[in-house]
Amino acid sequence: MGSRLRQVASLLRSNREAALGAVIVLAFAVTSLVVEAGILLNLQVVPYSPIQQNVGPLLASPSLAHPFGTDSLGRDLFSRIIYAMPNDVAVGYVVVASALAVGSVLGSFAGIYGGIADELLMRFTDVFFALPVLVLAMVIALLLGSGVTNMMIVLAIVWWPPYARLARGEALKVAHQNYIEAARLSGLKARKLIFEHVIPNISGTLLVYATLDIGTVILTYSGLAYVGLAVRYPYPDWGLMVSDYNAYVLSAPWLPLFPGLMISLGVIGFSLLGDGIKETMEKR
Amino acid sequence: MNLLRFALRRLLFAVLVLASVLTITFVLSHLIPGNVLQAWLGRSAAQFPNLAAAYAQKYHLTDSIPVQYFYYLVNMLQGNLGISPSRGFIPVGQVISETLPFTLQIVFFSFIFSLAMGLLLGILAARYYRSPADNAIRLFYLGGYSSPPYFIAVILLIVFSFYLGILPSGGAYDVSLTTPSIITGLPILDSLLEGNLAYFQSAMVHVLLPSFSLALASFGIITRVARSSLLEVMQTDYIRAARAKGLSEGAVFFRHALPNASVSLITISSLIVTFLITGTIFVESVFAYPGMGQFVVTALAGLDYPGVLATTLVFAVVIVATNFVADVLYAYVDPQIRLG
Amino acid sequence: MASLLEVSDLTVNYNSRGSQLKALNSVTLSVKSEEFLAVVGESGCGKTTLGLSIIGLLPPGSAWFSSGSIAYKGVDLASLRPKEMRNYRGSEIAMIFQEPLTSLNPLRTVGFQLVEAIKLRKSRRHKADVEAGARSRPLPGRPSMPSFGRARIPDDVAEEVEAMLSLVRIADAKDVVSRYPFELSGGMRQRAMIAMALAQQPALLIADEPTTALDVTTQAQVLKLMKEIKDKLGTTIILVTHDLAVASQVADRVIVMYAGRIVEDAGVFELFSKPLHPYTQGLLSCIPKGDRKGSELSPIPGSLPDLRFDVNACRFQPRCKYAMKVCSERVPPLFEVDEGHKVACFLHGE
Amino acid sequence: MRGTRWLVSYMANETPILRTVDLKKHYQRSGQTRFLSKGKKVTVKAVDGVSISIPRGKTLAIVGESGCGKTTLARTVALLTEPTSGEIHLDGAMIGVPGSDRRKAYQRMQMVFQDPDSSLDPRMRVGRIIEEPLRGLTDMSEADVETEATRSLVAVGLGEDFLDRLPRQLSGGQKQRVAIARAISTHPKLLILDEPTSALDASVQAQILRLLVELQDKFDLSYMLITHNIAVARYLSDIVAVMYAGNIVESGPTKEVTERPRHPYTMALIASAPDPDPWKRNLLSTEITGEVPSAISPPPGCKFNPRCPYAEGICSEISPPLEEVGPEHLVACHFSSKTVPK
Repeated sequence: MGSRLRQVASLLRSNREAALGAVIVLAFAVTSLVVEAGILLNLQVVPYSPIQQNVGPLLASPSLAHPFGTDSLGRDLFSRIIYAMPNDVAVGYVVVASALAVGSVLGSFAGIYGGIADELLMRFTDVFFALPVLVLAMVIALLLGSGVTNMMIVLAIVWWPPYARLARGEALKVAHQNYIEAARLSGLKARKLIFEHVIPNISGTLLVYATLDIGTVILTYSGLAYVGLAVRYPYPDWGLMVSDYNAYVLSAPWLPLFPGLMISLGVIGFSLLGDGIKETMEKR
Repeated sequence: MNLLRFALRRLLFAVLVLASVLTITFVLSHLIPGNVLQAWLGRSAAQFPNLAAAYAQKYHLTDSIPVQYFYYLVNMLQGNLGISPSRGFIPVGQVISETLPFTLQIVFFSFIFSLAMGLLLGILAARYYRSPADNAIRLFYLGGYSSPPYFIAVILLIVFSFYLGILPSGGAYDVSLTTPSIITGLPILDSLLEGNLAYFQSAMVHVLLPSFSLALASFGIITRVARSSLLEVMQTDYIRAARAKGLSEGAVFFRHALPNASVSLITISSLIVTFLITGTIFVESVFAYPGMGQFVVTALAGLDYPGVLATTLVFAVVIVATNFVADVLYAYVDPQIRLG
Repeated sequence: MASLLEVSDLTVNYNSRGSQLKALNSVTLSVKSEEFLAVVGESGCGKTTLGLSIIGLLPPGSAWFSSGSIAYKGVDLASLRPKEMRNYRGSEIAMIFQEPLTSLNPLRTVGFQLVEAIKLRKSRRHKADVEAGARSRPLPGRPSMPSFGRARIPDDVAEEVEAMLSLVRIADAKDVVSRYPFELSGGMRQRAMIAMALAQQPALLIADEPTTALDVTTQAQVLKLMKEIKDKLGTTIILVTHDLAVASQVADRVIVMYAGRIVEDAGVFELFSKPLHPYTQGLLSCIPKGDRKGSELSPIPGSLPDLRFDVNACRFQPRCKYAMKVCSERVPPLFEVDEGHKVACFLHGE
Repeated sequence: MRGTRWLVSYMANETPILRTVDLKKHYQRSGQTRFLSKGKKVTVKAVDGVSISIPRGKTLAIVGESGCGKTTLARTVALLTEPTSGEIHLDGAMIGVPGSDRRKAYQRMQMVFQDPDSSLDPRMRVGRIIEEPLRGLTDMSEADVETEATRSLVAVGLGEDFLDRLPRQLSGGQKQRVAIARAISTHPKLLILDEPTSALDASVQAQILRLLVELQDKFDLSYMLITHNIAVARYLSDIVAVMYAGNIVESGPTKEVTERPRHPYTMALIASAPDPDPWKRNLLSTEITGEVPSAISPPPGCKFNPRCPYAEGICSEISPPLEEVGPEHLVACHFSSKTVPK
């Protein structure tokens, strides 16, 4: 693992875009942790309570006191945006991690062993790709009910198939390598073969995809939030804020702009970082 | 004919996928908390006992699951998609036939914009690889596909509608105009066929912002794929061999590189359509465009299960149809599939 | 015979994974008209770079000429602008590559790709005629661009297409032109590639490992074909190969390369009867002849050097059993020991 | 009778290390692997009834061009793919049948692959790579595993300092040495060598060939060598079997077959192999046409008949059986009488 960390460090030094991405990703992660810790310890880490009304004038434009302005109920937009950050970040990481775990194991087994299991997985994912993920998530969300945790579950349910597809393809490439045959000749059992040779060798590609994909999860989650499936009032959420503040597009354009901007910023961070890693990997 | 056989096989596959989708929606409708009737009619089941009874009979809701499944399929295939509580208990099929044409209009125009913009910028970025132009294009598309479509819609709304005031802020046409009669079902096309130019102009102006929002959110994927597959193709042996013939760079690019790179663009195009059709959910609500996307949002808010399930089905049909077209196109372009 | 190509003191730098290396290091050679020259060496010796340098197809950005010249019929190709170089490519100098499958565009029929080359020659000739003030002939049609699908060969070039294909001994020309590369066997593909290379009647053909991807029986056919073409059309051929045995079969003269430099340059009979460079001798003794009892192999010890580190010494010296003190102090120049036999080794000069 | 006759009928008292009886490997391939591709399923007869036998301590070379089925034969013998029919006897015991212990078979038989780059897991250190079969196939203690691995590494001419290297830090020849070290770490009796030198440079190829000879003498190994290179087969093998389109068309003692080939294909193959001899220029005088037929739709009768200068009517009707034309020398040709060397 040490060598991997060193690789990442040298990448960040040589690729300015990737470094910028890493800074954004890190800043989001740290802020989220601080906010989460604040909630757990009952400390207020943001300037104002995100739900307290009339902390400033109504619909005030950005100022020193309220860097992102205030909304129609006089709530501080900056505090609301920071307070909402952990939702998006956590959903991104959790959903991608679960998809990565499920997809890489299923995909590797299917790719290496073929047969009926492979056929089933392929047909299942075929059908799956014909369904719009977001709409499917919405339908399942209707069943589970709204809430951030539920959205995590919903997205985790629909998110793994592309990972399984990718892992299968990569595993097939690995399967044609002679070291897999050599491992069979060494008496390795299926499970060991996959965990010792296949998954370590496809992990690079999958991790790059996952890094890029965290952004996509955040985008999709914000979509679910936008239609009101994620967070209950009065707690803030970026997607929900854009949707709620749409009404003030004319009178207070900063209201929908800032939360939207935060979503973009987060996604850009993961894209830059993922692209950077991908580029260095392909150079090899 | 190999291509024909291939197309038929893909068609059969498309039908099977749709059958699976139907099954999934059926299963989901049974997973909805409470009894099935409640699921289909929402909280209003108790309010309108007559309706509930008629509904239960039509869908055989008191029979065994396989029987229910059979009648569910029969009803769906006949276009009986249920009744929409969020739209005052009118049949969902009617809602969809009113809203789908508007959604398709947005999807069509945003696809054209997205493809044109994506291809053009992708080709430019590949030809001027690692130049300032390439970097600028990359920054542009990165911003585009990292932003939620509704956010882009809000920005466009602020700029073009409120700030510049050159495009309308919402709706699909000027309501004071006479609507065209139904020929193809698509208002823009119908008005053009009918010669109702006033309506045509108004509808075009209204469709611009929503479809452009979606195009901005999606063209990046095309640019990215076009750029990378062009760069990849330019590295191949056959490009080197074409250069060795003495072909000019332009001939190498347009005669050999571009056609080969377009193969991967076909696959990505069908993905774009999926993205666009789900994207309408967001931009239609921003622009109050009376399409299916907006209906989904109200249906979700009103716990209108039949509405949501039926729109899922319709979305799936559109996506499966696009995938089918893309598959056949792909096979047509790649001789190995066409003839193999 | 006049000299067609004079490469002198050519050095090509390569950028590979962040470090620079000299893929070619002051290479000097001359090729006579109608000569069949073989350039032999192991992987990384620079033989492919040499071929790509002559035709001006070094990968842009990662490889560049750092010194020297490539005089073709008196014109220095190394100093030409890309646009000027294009006039030589195909019409004067042609090249075929190792992998015939990947060197053919998979989406185009063989016919399309062959017609493309033939039409290119016609349009060039037309341009030359116009420039020379000749009464203008009718302009040849633009290369036809049948989108996708089996190409139909335009009538005005049909005869030529057939002639080219029969030249490379493809009997069923009508059938082959409408085929896609994936539908042909390896040998047919390489024949088609050769036909395309010869379509513009080049004076020089560079063949980069043209038979390495082929089976031995097919290799024999393709090598025979190349020899035939040289004899029939008088095309000068530079054959790049890793296989000394292949070189011995067809070449008039052989150049042996090691680590970016030429180590020996001699007529084929001279080289095989009297190899002078220890590396050439080593390579010859690496070829298994007969069984192990009768003729034990004597492999060259050690492995290929790392070109990223430039040294002022004979590159082969660490593996050489005759190594002397001077070998690690200076780079041996090419000594002409006999007429037409040059060797870069201090055993044979100074 | 075809299929039941072994290449070399051995002294009856010694069981050969490997024997196959009428081994077949056919596989189904469809033009497309996409959904519902019931259309054209074709049977590829990659190995179509091969009986071979390798005496202990000897080398059998299987020679042929790409697509002749030689690699499939090797993979079938190594139990990496299921045979369609036929028997494989390793060291007197039948393997590849239900009830036979794969682990035991692999203790006796290991394989070296063609491409050294893909033979070694890029993420594993050399030590771990060589130890893998020791851990998987034997019940040695951890300490013994390490000693054995080191011994094996030294035996292929690499020092202990290589144990901690990663494959990407090795040259092609060194990688192949590590692959050989892995194969011999458990003291197998038979090594299957699938084109062990064809991806290597000439100077390295010679080193590896020397190493293989050395190891064979030292450990009393038997080799099954798969190669397209007649010169390599001639150097390394005692017996040679020439494969064409899934069948063995000629076999016998290497010297006999390479010097007095009797099958027209063997003759063509040997004539096409370039000699490093500009005075002979054997290549330019050979008259071989056509290419190896597709394994999907081979011509009827003798599969070589469309390319054969001796072919007559019967050749496209009846597939010739392997017949003895000299001591231990078998040829499958209707007209082997015409090919007697003058």
